[in-house]
Amino acid sequence: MSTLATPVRAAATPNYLTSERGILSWLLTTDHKRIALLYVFSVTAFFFIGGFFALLMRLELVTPETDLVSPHTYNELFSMHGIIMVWFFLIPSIPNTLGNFLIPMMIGAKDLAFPKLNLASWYVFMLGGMVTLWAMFRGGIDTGWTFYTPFSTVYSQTYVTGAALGVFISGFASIMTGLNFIATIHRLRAPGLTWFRLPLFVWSHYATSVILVLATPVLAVVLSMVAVERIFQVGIFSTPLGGDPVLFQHLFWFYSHPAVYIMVLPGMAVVSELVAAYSRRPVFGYTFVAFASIAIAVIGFLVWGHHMFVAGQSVYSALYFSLLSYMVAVPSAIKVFNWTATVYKGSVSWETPMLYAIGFIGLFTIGGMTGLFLAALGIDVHVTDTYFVIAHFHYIMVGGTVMAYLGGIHYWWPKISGKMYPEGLSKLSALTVFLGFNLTFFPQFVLGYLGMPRRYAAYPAEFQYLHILSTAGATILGAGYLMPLCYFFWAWRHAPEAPPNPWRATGLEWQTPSPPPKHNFEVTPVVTHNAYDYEGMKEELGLD
Amino acid sequence: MTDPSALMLREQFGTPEQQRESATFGMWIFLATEVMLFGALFTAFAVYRMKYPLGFDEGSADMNILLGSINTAVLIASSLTMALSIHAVAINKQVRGYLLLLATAALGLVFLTIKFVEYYQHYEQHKAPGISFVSDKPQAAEMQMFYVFYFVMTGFHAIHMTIGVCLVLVLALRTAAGSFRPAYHTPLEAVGLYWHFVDIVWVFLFAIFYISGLHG
Amino acid sequence: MAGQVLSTKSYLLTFAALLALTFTTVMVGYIDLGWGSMFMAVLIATMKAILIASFFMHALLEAKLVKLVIAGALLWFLIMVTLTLGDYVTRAWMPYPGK
Amino acid sequence: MNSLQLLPESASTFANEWNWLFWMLVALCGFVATGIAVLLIYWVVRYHRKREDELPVQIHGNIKIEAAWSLIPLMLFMGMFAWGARVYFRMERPPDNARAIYAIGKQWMWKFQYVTGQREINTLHVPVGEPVKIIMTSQDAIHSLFVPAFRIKQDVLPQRYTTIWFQATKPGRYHLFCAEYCGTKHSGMIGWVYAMDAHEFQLWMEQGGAEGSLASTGEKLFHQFGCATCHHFDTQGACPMLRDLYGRPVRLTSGETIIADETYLRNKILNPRAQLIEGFQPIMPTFSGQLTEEQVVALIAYIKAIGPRPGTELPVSPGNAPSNYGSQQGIAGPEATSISGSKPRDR
Repeated sequence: MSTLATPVRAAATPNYLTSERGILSWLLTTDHKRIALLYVFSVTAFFFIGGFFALLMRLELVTPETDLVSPHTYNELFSMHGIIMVWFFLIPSIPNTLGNFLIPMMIGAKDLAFPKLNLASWYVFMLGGMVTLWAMFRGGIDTGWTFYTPFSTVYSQTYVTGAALGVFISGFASIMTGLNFIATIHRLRAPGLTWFRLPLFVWSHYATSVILVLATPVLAVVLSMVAVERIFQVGIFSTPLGGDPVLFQHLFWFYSHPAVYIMVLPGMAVVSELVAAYSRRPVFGYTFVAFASIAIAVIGFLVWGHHMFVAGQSVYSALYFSLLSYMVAVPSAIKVFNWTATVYKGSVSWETPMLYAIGFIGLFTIGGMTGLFLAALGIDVHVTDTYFVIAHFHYIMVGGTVMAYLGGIHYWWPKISGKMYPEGLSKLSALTVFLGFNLTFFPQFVLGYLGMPRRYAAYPAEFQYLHILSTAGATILGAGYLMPLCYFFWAWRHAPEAPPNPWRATGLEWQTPSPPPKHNFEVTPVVTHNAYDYEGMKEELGLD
Repeated sequence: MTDPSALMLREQFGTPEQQRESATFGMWIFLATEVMLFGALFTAFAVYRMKYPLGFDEGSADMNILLGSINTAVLIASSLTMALSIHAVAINKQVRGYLLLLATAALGLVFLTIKFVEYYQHYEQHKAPGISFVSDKPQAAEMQMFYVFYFVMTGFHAIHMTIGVCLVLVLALRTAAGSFRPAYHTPLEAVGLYWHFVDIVWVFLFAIFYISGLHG
Repeated sequence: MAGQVLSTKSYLLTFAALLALTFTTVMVGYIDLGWGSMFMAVLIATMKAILIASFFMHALLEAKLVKLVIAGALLWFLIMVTLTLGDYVTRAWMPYPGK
Repeated sequence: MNSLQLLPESASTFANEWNWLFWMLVALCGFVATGIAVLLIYWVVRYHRKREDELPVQIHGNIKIEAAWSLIPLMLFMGMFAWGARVYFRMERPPDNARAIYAIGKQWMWKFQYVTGQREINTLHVPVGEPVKIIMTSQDAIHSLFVPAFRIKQDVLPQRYTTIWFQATKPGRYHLFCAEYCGTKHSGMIGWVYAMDAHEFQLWMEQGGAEGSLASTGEKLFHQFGCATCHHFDTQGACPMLRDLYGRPVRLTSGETIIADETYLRNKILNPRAQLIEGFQPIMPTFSGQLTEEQVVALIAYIKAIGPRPGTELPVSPGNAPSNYGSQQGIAGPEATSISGSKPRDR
């Protein structure tokens, strides 16, 4: 692969999909675009596995009693759902698929800085996923995705060590990706592409990478300690030797709170692109949105204790964690306001990705605002560990990240596949997802507010109406997710060919054929425009 | 193009300089993750050390300061040979660089050997929590916690050392094969950074485990 | 960092300084300074770490960007330590069990 | 199927404060969220693309607007923070006169013990109009005591005590949940809180079938386990005096001073040598593994109940007047000649 650059290949321009053939050309590829597609297949598979567990849970919760599955099985279902969705779908979802595909193209590079490391990350990720799945199907896992001690180390009878090992391994994939992105964004930008000409997608991914790199090792340590404690029965976080379970929570949330931003910052990255492209306007307050990403990454590390307001930490540390949590809400608010303002006096088209972006803004606003409730110390005491929290983080992660992921896949689908997607069907699916999502999770806010605790296999009968509503919504949501799966498979072969720039967007990725050639650009681009410079590029884009 | 560094230039880079800077920069980012990895362990250690000063001091008092000091010296010496080997390759003395790399790996192995001798001594003295731990000291439980951290943290370090020795040996072979030149020896520099970092971690482990309870 | 600027001599001097500091820390360790024992041990270790980073790792000669990475890593470690220990230090302030 | 319920019960003094704050936040956030939604949808419709090659007016931003929508939310957030913290601190600080009830969580049940000796499993009877403080510990994994109608929740940890307090305002029967996932039957670790008016509660206490107060159980254990051979109450032996101990600062050999609260007493009983007290040899054996959580609670209740030496003034350490200090009349320590204390005290 280390042949000299050959710019002479332009003639019949095979693209990255056709330049090499055969299964090995995929499994041994170092092309960031192909690795991105490997990741697309993997995370989609994990998404539907995790979603299947969720559906079983929702079915169980139709009745107050445990009649579909036993309480133990229910506990395993929510644990597997959480572990798979968090570490094998949400964290890699946007960065490793869209990020991997687009960052080099957006900065005018031929590939990431370390292509072999990129491929290695996919293998490591798959290894982690396989180990986790093996542990789940061999001995189950019933600790919840949080692995709280001493339950996970002393009382659980399931394959905690195996599942922790799988997550531990997948953590290395995260670190490799983050490291690769940071080095790439710093070192491989095309001539003329200064930091403040970067698309906001790149800024947001840069912030995400910083978190990946600095938070993930702490997860590795804390899971290793859980494994050591479980294997040797020495209580690092449990009691016989004076260990403190609250310390586990500190270290766990030091990773896992920033991990929430690993999940949502890439979603914000996508939405910034979509809003600009479909309003044909630069994102309002570009610098503010860019720095808001960085601020979220930094302040996001200072707030983890808000998961522990009733966990037995000091009231004074609860105080500073609450204060800092409100601080991190400011940059998120800034982003929402700026996206909304971008639409003002724009030229707004209603293509599917834009519908997803609008959905994202609405749902993320609700998710973020309920976060304000949870950050308020007095309010949190009642609603923490209830369905209120579940609804809150699903609004962020499903209403936010998954909507952005779907929007992004639609938006860049012409670039990825060289084909369009069916517009009518995709609008229908976007609408289905939006309605199904709200019907699933809005009742859960009410449930939590009423005091329904989370992780309950059985529940008092007065909560049943709301649970039925939620399950009904979940089936609609499930159908909404299956539709894109089907029509994208169809579109890969049968949809009409896509032009290089179907949306008349400004990014560098649109200035190369669809699908792009192996090295992205036939000639390394020289950047003379700011991001989203519709005015300056109006001739090229044919705008008037 | 006859410049040997150009032959090693990967397609995504424009110039050898860009590639070299990216590689060392990537290594530094990796070291930042390592800081957080060991940082989490140091944080947990700090919490318990603050809660149980007596038990942790007593645990520390039982450490073999002689072996610990020798190991510190060995590791510092290995850092020196590592730095000198890179220097040698940089001034086009590949054979010297090769020998110094072998010396580095050998010192690393000496360190690991001594470390395992110590582990065995702890085991013999029933200071291995989870396997055999006996103590008649009043703070037996807290001492045990001290040893848990001792084994976990030095164990993490020993794993890093093992990886480091393997990397250094591979690089020694590549140096012998003539892969590196003054103009291109980026892998050597990257592994050198890693090696020195592992040394730094040991310096702190030595301080908190061996020195802090020495007076007891 | 542009090329190898440091000489063999500077490496040897660094090595000697590190050995001397190791010897010092052991000697100081034999004195009972109460909480100061741990403090001195970590202080001397920090000095050794600075020597290794500055000379063996050429951190001083690296680009600003690398220095930023180093500073960032240390800052993040401090965040973790400070906010975690903050909990343990302040737990006793409120005189009710478990608060 | 019960009827659809959309408002939670509100049956404690916190519930009102909580409701106020909650609905203020709902109103504020609802207003802003609606504003964003309306503007967004209106603009999306209003500025719908007219022709394919339309180039709209290019607006890049406005620093004043940015400053406004950064600073105004920040100020609102600080207000939310302050209000939330105010409510929280009231929840976290039990009043000095609160009635203490001990709770032990285990997989998968709640055990409650009253100072007066009554015991309950998965039900808790409390008087209306009187502050009640629950001192909790876990026998195994982490649990969390949650009473939605009172808006209170606190994790229950092994090897240490956490407290929670409330003052019920309305007689009735309310859910009691375990809110921290604790294993297979986590959802079965539920029960009821019965809030009763003072008179009924008194009647219930009298029929409660107590076999002597918790402190008197503790006293029996104190003798049974031989504590009395070394711990004298009024004379200093080889072991620390226990009279006047609870709530007082204790100097450790490490130079630290810690307050002798429930967790401290518990640690001293179960793991006495972890922290050595200045001036004493580490001669106390550990009782870890020999005492159940219930027995530890009884011993602590006993140590707390030993009043000051007759005739001395009630000691009050600043900011920390232990509520039950000396409240058990008749407990005077092993040197006292007669022991009673099985009778519940009128409050």
